[in-house]
Amino acid sequence: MSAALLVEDLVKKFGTGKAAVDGVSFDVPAGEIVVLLGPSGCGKTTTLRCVAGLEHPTVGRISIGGRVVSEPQRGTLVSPRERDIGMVFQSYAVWPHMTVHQNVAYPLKYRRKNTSGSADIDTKVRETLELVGLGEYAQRPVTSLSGGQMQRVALARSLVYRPQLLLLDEPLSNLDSKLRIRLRDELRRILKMTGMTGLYVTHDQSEAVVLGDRIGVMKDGKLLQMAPPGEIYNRPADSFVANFTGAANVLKGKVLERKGEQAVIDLGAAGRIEAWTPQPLVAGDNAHVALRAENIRLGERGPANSFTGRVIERRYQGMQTIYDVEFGGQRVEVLELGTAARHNDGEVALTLPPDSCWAYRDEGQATVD
Amino acid sequence: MSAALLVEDLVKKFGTGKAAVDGVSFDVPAGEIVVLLGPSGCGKTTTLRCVAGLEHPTVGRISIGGRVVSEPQRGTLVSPRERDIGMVFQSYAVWPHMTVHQNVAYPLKYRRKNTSGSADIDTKVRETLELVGLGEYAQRPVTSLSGGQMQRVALARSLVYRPQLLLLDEPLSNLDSKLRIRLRDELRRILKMTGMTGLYVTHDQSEAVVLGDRIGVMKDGKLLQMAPPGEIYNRPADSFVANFTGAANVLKGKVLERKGEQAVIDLGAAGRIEAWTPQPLVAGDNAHVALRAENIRLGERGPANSFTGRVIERRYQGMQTIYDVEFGGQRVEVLELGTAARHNDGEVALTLPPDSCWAYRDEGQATVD
Amino acid sequence: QQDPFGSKELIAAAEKEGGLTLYTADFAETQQEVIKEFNKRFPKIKVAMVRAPGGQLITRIKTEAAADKLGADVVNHSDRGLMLEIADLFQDYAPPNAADYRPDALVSPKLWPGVTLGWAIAYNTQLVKNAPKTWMDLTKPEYKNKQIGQVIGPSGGTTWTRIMFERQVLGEDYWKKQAELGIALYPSGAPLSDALVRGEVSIAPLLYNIIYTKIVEGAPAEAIFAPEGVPIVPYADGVTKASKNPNAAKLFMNWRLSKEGQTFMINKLGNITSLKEPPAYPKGWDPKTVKVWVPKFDEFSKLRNSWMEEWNKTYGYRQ
Amino acid sequence: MTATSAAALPVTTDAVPVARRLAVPLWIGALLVILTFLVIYPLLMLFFGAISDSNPVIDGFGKFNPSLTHFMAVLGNENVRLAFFNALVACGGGTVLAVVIGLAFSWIVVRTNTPFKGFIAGASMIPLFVPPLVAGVAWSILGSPKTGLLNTVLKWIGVDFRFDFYSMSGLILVFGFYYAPYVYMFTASALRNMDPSLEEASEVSGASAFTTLFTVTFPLIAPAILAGSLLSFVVMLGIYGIPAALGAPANISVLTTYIFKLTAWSPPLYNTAAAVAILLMVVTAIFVWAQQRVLSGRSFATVAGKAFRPRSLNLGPWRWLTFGLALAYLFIVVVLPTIALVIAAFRRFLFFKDFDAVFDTKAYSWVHFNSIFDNPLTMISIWNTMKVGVITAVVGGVLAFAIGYTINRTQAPGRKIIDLLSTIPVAIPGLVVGVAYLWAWIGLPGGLYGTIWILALAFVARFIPDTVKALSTSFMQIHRELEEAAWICGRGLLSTIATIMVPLARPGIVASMTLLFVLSVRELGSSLFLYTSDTTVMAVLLLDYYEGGNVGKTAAFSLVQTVILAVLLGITTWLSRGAAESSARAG
Ligand SMILES: Nc1ncnc2c1ncn2[C@@H]1O[C@H](COP(=O)(O)OP(=O)(O)OP(=O)(O)O)[C@@H](O)[C@H]1O
Ligand SMILES: Nc1ncnc2c1ncn2[C@@H]1O[C@H](COP(=O)(O)OP(=O)(O)OP(=O)(O)O)[C@@H](O)[C@H]1O
Ligand SMILES: [Mg+2]
Ligand SMILES: [Mg+2]
Repeated sequence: MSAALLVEDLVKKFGTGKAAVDGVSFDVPAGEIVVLLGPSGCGKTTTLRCVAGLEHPTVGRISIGGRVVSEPQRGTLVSPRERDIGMVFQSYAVWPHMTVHQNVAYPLKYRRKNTSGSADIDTKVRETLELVGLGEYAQRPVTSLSGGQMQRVALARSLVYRPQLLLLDEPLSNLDSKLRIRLRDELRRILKMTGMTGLYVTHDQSEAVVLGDRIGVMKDGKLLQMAPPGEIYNRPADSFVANFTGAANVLKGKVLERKGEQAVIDLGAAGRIEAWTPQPLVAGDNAHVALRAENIRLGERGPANSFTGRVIERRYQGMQTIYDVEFGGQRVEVLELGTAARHNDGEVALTLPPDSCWAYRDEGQATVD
Repeated sequence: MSAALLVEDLVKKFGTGKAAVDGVSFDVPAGEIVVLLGPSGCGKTTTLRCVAGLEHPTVGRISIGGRVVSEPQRGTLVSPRERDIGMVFQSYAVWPHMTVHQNVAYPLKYRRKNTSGSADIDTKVRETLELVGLGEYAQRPVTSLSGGQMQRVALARSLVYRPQLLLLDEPLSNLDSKLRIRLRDELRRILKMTGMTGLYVTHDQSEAVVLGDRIGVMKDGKLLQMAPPGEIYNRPADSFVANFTGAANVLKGKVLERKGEQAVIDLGAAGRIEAWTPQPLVAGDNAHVALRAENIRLGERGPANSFTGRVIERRYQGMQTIYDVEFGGQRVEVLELGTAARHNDGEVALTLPPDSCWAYRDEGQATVD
Repeated sequence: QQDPFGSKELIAAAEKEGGLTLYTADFAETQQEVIKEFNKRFPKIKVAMVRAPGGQLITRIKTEAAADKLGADVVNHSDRGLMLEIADLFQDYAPPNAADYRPDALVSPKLWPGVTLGWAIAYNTQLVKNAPKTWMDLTKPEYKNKQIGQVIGPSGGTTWTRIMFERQVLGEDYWKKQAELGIALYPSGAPLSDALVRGEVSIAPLLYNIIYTKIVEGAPAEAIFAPEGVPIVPYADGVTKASKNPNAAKLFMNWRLSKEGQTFMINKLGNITSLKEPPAYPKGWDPKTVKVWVPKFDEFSKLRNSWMEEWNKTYGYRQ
Repeated sequence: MTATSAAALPVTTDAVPVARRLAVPLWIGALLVILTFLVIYPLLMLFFGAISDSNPVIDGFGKFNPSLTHFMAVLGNENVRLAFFNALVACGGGTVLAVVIGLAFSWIVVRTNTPFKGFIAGASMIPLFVPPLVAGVAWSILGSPKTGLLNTVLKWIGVDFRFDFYSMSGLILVFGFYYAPYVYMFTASALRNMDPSLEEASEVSGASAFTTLFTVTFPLIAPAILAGSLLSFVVMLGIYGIPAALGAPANISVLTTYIFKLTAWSPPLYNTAAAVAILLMVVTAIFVWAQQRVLSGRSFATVAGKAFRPRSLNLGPWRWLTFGLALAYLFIVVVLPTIALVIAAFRRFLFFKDFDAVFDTKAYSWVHFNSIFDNPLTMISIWNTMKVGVITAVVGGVLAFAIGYTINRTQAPGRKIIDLLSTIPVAIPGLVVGVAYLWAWIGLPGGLYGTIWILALAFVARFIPDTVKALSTSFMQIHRELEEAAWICGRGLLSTIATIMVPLARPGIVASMTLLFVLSVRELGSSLFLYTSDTTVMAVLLLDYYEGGNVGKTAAFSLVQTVILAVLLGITTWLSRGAAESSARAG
């Protein structure tokens, strides 16, 4: 029922410009969910649409369940309706002139393979609507539903015929944050329950982390890193990935020495810091150290990377507080949970655990828009 | 330069239906930023548009800087252009047929009071564009800008003539999360720098908390509570506010006794819990206790409200981990910060600090969509 | 001796007025020719023209007159019945050669036959091998299947004159015999003449002036005057009371009704004339054999409705 | 200005200036007065005419004695019923064909990668500019069963089949061909505004392109299809030229030709014609009402909140087929009739013994053109037509802008009535409008009657529905907040319109003014009663040539008219290109 997806060296050029997708390769084993994450315009949607067959790749091979569905070099191109995929569009694309039931029954009626009777169709539609929690809404016109309910109709419509592969293009980006959080959890539950293979596109890292078994980070049409969420967060392959996944603090310095994947970096007035590095740095290189605001321990003095700083500003953010802390001319943001602030302005101890500090060669592109 | 806003008993009915805004009163002292927060369709935009004069209120009085601009009972209605306000629209509403400079210069050219020369206009426009970081883009057609840049043009346009009052209608809702966070911080900085009075509408609580000096939570056209963010979070006036601002955990029980604002509630098998209550509960009432996932201390045994539970599920979310914990038949979500999980499945101690537990009368409307 | 077109004073006054407006139901182009010829003699008098189909022209005149805004100095209209109804709008007028005109061509002393048309039988020379020679030939079976085209009866006074002639002169059953052949019906003479030239129909009774100009230009058509008689249609033209240029209007009428004017129309436009002694004859008109037929005016009005209904029925024309 | 606590401040109340409070009622009042003058008053005249025996101008209202005889006569007359039935069949069939062609075109242009789409889109609007009488004449030259050029060709190549456009099917074909652009206008913009992912969702669900078209695309743009087909149906109902040229030879009369007959017979039966016209209006009203019933309660708003990318279907080699189809259509509606007109205009006589005669060069000459330009009225009429066209375009454009803005952009009370009043004239056939205006305006003091202005005003009234509808669509594309932003910036309504709305709506404004100009150049029916010797227009002269039985001159004059229109259209397209480019940036 679920099938593996294999994408090899995918390239898609529109007109004569830069390639929108530029040599992307990855695979999604059957039953796994892979999330493509990246800033606006990086080619996520284009990749997904190539997999769906809605866009024709320029170069590269796409196979679903072992069958090559697209290989322009050989002229192979299977049309979307023969790829046996489901797709949930960013705009939902539920048909406003039909009821919920009609929307969900549509694929069953018009698919060639399922020549099931109408009683059978009814049963399947009912089951699927129950699955997404819309059992009672079958006869409603879709236009009378809320955004979240429409999203579930779109999901039901793509699930009802049990496609091999489900593609989702930022299905939650139009919703408010509460609804978004609820639906994202539900989505993973349903996907895992039906055991479907999923490819999910988003630019929201919290969504990616919750939904994906693996996350692929894209930039400018290239896939930078694809790994399980923990690895993406704890061992980002380069500074873009680190920064895009939320390592907001950057400390500039010079490499002093390097042992294995461990490097010691001189931060000037602040002293030395130990950091992990995925790149072959050598002593004397300019480097910057990225680290996440929530990994800094305030008021703690650990065995390594321990400093004394000053709280410059406190920003209260409801369920968390952000401190701007200065130490030795470096300035970092620190995030602490809870609805009441625990540290006052003034001197404070802080520890930057070496495991969560990552050093990269300074290429002058530390920030992401 | 900045003026206080006073809204008294504002009612706005469209056609014959339910009132979209239903008796809202609040004030915004000069220089303060007030955020209206609430779910979709609760009347935020309508309130804002009444203040701007784009919608004519049915009943109520609105004064800006002490001058009544709208009082339908007396037939007073000052047109938008004479209210001396600035407004940033959800859709930006920058004029596509003009350049950045022309967009920003527009209000200066046609305002009656500023009959300044064109050199003066140029200076002002340049200053304002610098302020929003678009100094180099002055001669570009606005249509060639990115979404975030357009938003800043819209902001510059409403700032350039230093209006008494700035109105902002979900100006960030179309942006991706990284850009949104950056612009929201910048917005507050600019507002505070120029010392303007601001009224900001959103349905995103994190935006509300960061931007607002005070937050007003709306529901169904009514203003439920207006208070500084800390108070909204720590002392929500009712269960809707608690829930909407993120108190995801609800424990059902019965009131045993009440002393002052403190109540003791029987949670059945789990035992008793102490909670703060803003409502006059009496012993025997059905109550539910709302509390935020991030306020529960896992692995700690505090002086009060201390329980022993079992971790049922762990969900890793990048910079935080969510635990589903069960104790005495009740199930709560607990949020813990950091990129690595600290507790394993199995027995665990947990403390629910009485200060962060709020008890409300059970009216059967615990969840919000 | 008096000028054939009017006294010196009249001409001087007319030239001082310098222009007039003609309302006509005739073809615009034909009247343009007349005006051009008139201007050869009186170049200082500009003639403006408003042309509309007969019924619409009458409505316009009536409405304009009621609103006191009648713009016409001279009206030129083919339907004597309709013109008689509004004779009040016209001033007393008679041309210098009034006595030369047939009295039966006048319905009112104010209205004069400035134009007189006659019915001929036209045929396409490329399509008709055996050309018709008489009105009765138009009932011959060899012309069946819509080879013959006709203008519908209710189209106006001119056609009514023809079908009245057909019934009174050619026999009570003439219509029936002809209708049985299968006739192509046309709303008015002009499209019918065009259809004849294009070959849509081969034979058609047509006002001679419609087909005459085409024949002159070389169209594959010919027209004959039948020996049983030529129904003629005298127009009813008059000078309006509201005329702002009464002298120019009278001079224009005088010239049209003069021998010179009538001769021009006969020779160049294919008209007939209502003068007792025609100054000229159209081509193919043998004054010895061809008889002019003028309807009796009282019958013209009285019989019209009932006969028309019968005609409609006979020819299957749905009104 | 700085305030410490708002609540503590003393309250100062400004009174709103009286002038401003009265502005809205005054504005609405002014529009209502204009529309009453342009629409209601002439219609009342018509209505009085229909229910009485008197001409309201000649007899005055004093003699007005109401009687339903005309209505009874009309309703009881089986010929009226036949004409009515014919009209329904011809216009119904024509509408169906127009919908098929219009839909196909909008699909080809909006959704496929057919080559030269821009050219196809532009060229397919040409039929809109062809006067119906010219179309009718051209098709009678082409498709007459006996002498039609098409049939001559068929005979020459030895095919037995003969076209017969003098028939109901001929009428339907020509109607369908010439009014497809109306459907196209509506459906193309609806398609463009539809989120293509709705279609993609269907394809991913496994439906074929064909199924998708019929289960998703067309149902979704149903309101546009309905609106377009209704408009084309109503317009066809009011067309005289085509049924006059093609229906009359086959003795097929429709309501308009019937009305024309009533007014052309002697004596003319205007009161009966008015009654038939009212009948026509009732029919139209019923259709409009039915359309609104069908659409009410159904929401077709496509759900998308974000902007979407246009999608164009890659047809592969099939795109040459769609291109071929488009060319075939253009050949049929543009090239063939033009050939027919050119041949007719340059040939002395339109008689062809056989196909070879077509190439007999001796038969060709400039005589028709010479005699046209010999006629002093020709230049006068061209000049007058240009004047009337410009006045109509400007006055009508401004009025339509005012009405469209009021209807679409304000909450002013009375805007519903204005909407209704500005829609009514669509249902009145031109011939009847002419009489109504003659009756209504001739009695007015002042020198209106007999000037160019009365023609222009009649055209403005007659075409206000088309223009308002065309402008409304471009208003709807401009986001409300763009305007509100300008108000907030301190500008009044009028200057906001001048600096924001007009620049942004410029392509739409230019297009509707062009439309007005073209429509007024080709308008015949209402001119016939209102022109005077000094104010002859081209359409009247064209009818003179046609009624004079001179196909050659008619064709020659049509060509002259077409060339003038083409040149002017070229200029406006060139002018509006800049506008289109700036609006493309706006998109
Ligand atoms: N149909 C098209 N024609 C031309 N360029 C295109 C087209 N579709 C996408 N592009 C370009 O390809 C690049 C990648 O676009 P894509 O839609 O895949 O981005 P994305 O990662 O989905 O971004 P977002 O998060 O904004 O949706 C962009 O630069 C875009 O402008
Ligand atoms: N012009 C209008 N006519 C009729 N009803 C309206 C109009 N504008 C708003 N409403 C109704 O008033 C209510 C409040 O609308 P409003 O736009 O103020 O909500 P909101 O809080 O801004 O919601 P959102 O977060 O979705 O923008 C809604 O139920 C809406 O349907
Ligand atoms: Mg995308
Ligand atoms: Mg809103």
